[in-house]
Amino acid sequence: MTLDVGAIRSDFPILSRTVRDGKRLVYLDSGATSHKPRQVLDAERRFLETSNAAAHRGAHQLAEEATEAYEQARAAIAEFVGAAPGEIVFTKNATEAINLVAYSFLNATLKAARDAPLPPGADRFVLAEGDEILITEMEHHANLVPWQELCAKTGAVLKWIGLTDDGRLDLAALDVLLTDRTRLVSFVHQSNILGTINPVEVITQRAHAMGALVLLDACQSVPHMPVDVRALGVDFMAWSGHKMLGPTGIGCLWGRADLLADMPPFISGGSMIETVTMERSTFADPPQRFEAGVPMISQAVGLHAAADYLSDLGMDRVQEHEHALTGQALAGLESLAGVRIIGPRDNTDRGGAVSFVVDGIHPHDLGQVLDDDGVAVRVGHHCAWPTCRRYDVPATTRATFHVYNDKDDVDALVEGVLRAQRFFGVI
Amino acid sequence: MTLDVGAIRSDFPILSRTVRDGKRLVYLDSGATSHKPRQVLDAERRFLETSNAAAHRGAHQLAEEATEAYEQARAAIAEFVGAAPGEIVFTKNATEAINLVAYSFLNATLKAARDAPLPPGADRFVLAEGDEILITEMEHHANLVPWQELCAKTGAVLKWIGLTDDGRLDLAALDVLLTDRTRLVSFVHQSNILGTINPVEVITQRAHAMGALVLLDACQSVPHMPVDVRALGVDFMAWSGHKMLGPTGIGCLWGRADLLADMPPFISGGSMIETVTMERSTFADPPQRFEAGVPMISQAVGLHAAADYLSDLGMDRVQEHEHALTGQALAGLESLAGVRIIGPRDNTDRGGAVSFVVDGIHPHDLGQVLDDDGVAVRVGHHCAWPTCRRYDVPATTRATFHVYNDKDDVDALVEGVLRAQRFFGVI
Amino acid sequence: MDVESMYQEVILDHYRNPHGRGLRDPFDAEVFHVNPTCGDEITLRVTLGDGDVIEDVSYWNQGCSISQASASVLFDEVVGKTVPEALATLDAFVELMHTKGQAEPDEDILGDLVAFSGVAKYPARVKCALLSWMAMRDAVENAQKEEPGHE
Amino acid sequence: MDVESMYQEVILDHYRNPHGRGLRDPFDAEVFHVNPTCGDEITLRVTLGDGDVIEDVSYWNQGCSISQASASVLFDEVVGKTVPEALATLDAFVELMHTKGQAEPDEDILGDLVAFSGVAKYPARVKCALLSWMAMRDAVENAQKEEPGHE
Ligand SMILES: Cc1ncc(COP(=O)(O)O)c(C=O)c1O
Ligand SMILES: Cc1ncc(COP(=O)(O)O)c(C=O)c1O
Repeated sequence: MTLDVGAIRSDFPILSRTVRDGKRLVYLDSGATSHKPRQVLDAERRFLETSNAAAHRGAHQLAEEATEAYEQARAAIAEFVGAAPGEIVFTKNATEAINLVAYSFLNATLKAARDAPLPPGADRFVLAEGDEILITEMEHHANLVPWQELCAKTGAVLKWIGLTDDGRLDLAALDVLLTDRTRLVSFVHQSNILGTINPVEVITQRAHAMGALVLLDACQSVPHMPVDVRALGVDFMAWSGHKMLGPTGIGCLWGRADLLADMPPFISGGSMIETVTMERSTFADPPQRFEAGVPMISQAVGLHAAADYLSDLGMDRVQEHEHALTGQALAGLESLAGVRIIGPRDNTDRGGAVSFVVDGIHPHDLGQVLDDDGVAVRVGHHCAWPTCRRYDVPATTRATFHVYNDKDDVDALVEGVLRAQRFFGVI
Repeated sequence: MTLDVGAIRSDFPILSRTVRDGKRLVYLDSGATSHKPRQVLDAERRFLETSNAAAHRGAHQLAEEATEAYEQARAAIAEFVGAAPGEIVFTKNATEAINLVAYSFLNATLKAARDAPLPPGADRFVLAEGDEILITEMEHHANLVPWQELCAKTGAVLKWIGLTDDGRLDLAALDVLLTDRTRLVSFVHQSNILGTINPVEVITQRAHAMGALVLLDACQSVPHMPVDVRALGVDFMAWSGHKMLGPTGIGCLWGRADLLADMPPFISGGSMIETVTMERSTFADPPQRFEAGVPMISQAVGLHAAADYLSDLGMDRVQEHEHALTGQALAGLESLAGVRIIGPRDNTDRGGAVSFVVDGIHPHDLGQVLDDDGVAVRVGHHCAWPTCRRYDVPATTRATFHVYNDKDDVDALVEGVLRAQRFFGVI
Repeated sequence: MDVESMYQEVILDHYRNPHGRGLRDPFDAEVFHVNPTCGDEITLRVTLGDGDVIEDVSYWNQGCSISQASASVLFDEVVGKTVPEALATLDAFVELMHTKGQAEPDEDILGDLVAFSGVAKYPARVKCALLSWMAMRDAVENAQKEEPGHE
Repeated sequence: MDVESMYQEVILDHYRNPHGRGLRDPFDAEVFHVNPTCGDEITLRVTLGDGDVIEDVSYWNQGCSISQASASVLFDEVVGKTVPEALATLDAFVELMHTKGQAEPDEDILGDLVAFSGVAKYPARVKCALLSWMAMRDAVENAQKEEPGHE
């Protein structure tokens, strides 16, 4: 059974608008952010028009309803990735989720040094000078800069797994890179620039064998394929709502319950406390401990609807659909002279982020001509600048897909590239 | 000219629902979160149905439109508080905004200790053991716990201004409390529990005279009265969108441009960088430096509409309106036997947060009976637990107002309290 | 009105005249529990006797009528019972609280706790009703840990 | 199509055959500027002569046709001018870029820069066009600071 893209498209009001003087919108930038179906917009609006109130902060009927809607959203998101509700922390985006883990290490380290109160098992997060964090050369800045910052503040050392010429992790080096000083291995599930899907289980097993924790950046996997945290075996997972047909302003951190329990707070304030005096405070259990302040309530409701929408389609069918589009895009682009794929050319263990460069045309100029055709792609370094450097390109042009894309969209991309080549006189 | 509350109420769809078996909804919990007018819901939806894309991340038409909408929102919010657009940082809520400043101190301190790169003037944020942070005893946990945490990690010392019996800051002690070790004075503009409006200019001048920076928690002032950051003279100001008729999931930090420029990053990741290599990164100028990851785009658009809505009403008229309701509530409640106001009884330099206790009825029980009448108030410590302790009450019942409240709402409150007194047999 | 079905006379009686209130010595374990959203708090002590019998529960608490009354009923229901019996009552009470007022409460197990079935309709108040019971469970666990003979 | 009005022949010519490209010695100040969203970058040097005349601008850059062409035009437009004249051209260019293609550009001041008026319609590209110009301003300021004689 394949997706009924026509029916799906009619759920997305924005797809019926035109761009650049009446051109059909060919949106191939879902890797940056996805569009939201009517079902998500309606759920959020319905909530705001009937049950809006501050969740976890009142005893009146609206507050009860808001709290219930918020917690039902948490339960639905948990189920979507095979987790328990109490293991899901809502953040503003995936970036905050990754920073939350990085700051848990920082705060545990600083508090331990001053004998400040910490949860019983917080030593798992206490870093010593020379401890190591291992990432990869295909990380989004969101899974690179927070670790650079952590290292700059603690004396920990950042290491990374390099890449092969065909866009895969160079796992041959893993034995050397993973040491008994490695405290955390953090890596991307599906690269947002190369499209590579990394072998999570293999890396996780080896990391665990060395006593390291594992954080998975699932920004580009959760929206596009079935993901089950227990099956993957990782310790933490971060992703965003806005790439999975949900609202902006909400992201998720999943963490194993015992680990979350051992982490000191990150952002502190209201509703993450247990008791407060002017002299000192104690903290609530997870997930509340990590959700200071009035949370993203209506956004959680919207995200719940997005998860339902995707579940109704079936994540395996979503994956199949995007796999087919990816194959079509790879073949179509490679059929053009002067076009080079950056990332795996082979449509196995890869998802639908198709990056490429065209001889003689800078990605910005290519993107401009495509945009003129109504084809919206992303150009630049895609927040993975070191990955561009690794492949010796200043930037790439990237097409990404979602459930509302169809064959015509891919055809429009390939034709647009050809037109740009003619326009700039490079063929 | 007074507000046309009837017309205003028709803009808020939720107000026409009923609660608890058909009771008219009397929503007196805007201090926790406000409702959102149709104009806000429509603006956000219109954006999502026409221009949704990742702001600051693309060159195609939707990305251009999204970026423009997002930056127009920033400009509108800046204008709403008399600031320059580049001085407004969007956060997920006020709590994050305050934490951002606290973590600037922490990160500057840690980086300075390790000679890591910092902006030129970052020493303004470097703390030494024994440096002092001064707050007050009427702070919301959001403006208390982050400073406790900062002190626990740096060896700085937290001090606070006490309260007088009538719910005001005890400024007599200020001369002793402000020392040449005071690095920051952080206090609330209008207390969310007492209603007190603090003398910002007085405290700020004295703080500045001692070389301390000033952060104002404006969560309960920006939504309810005209606020101009230049006139107030403070250095930072934090507030939330969801209390000013805007969406949840968005808050604001205003900071003086020169200060923001000197602050190291807090949350790090994409789109807050200048250059990134695996070895090290440099950072963008403010406000981008503090907005890592895909931001709260549609929420910013909604907040823009909320600011416009309030501006159209006129913030001085909003203040006048709420002042009148506050007077009515104070008089009505005090006319009942056994009711005691916690906070200023006098309707000057106070806003519309009216907290009270009723002899013989625990606030929870009172709230329950009020809720049964359709009157939604907040009960508990209102995230200002030390303030409750100061007044020797375990909790209070609190009514708060907004533009959609009218005299009937206040009458319903007073009648509800009377009914509760009868129900529990305390009068 | 609905609120009347919540504030049963039994509850108000226990609230006005709580049973067993006050902290007593000696005790095997003491715990402090708090409801962070509203500030209700309880300090609770248990004394275990032979055969895992709960000899005494003493407590000092502060809070609304529901949390106060529930502690008073707790005293009546668990003192003299064995730990497993007390925990069975707790389980039944937790279940009652999570049915949103739909279930038919079993008076044999619940005793005066059946009066709390109206509370189940108000999720925000469920924590008030359970506060002392969670404290009791915690205290009993601690007491058993500290005295290996009881395990 | 609209994009054709953006990619004027003048721009494509400068792009294909950039004027003055390459880093030359000696120089008074060197700066490195980057467009963080796309990675376009430029290293730019200025040499000032007597009377605040810009004697040379040399540069090495990487980026799209717009940023490359604009650097080439910069070389043509500012070398030989005084600093105030160059900055006046910069101001006029910035203004042109912020009119979203509505304004009537002044060819006397702008020279080949008029060809960029189509770029103003695309806000995301404006930074590309201005990259080298902002670098030039920065470099000139540094050069003047370092050589007090020029102030
Ligand atoms: C005075 C005050 N400060 C801070 C906050 C925290 O705001 P938020 O929960 O939106 O972060 C609130 C509201 O909850 C408040 O009333
Ligand atoms: C792989 C990856 N990691 C992290 C992020 C950051 O997500 P967000 O910007 O929503 O925080 C993204 C998307 O931008 C991504 O694609």
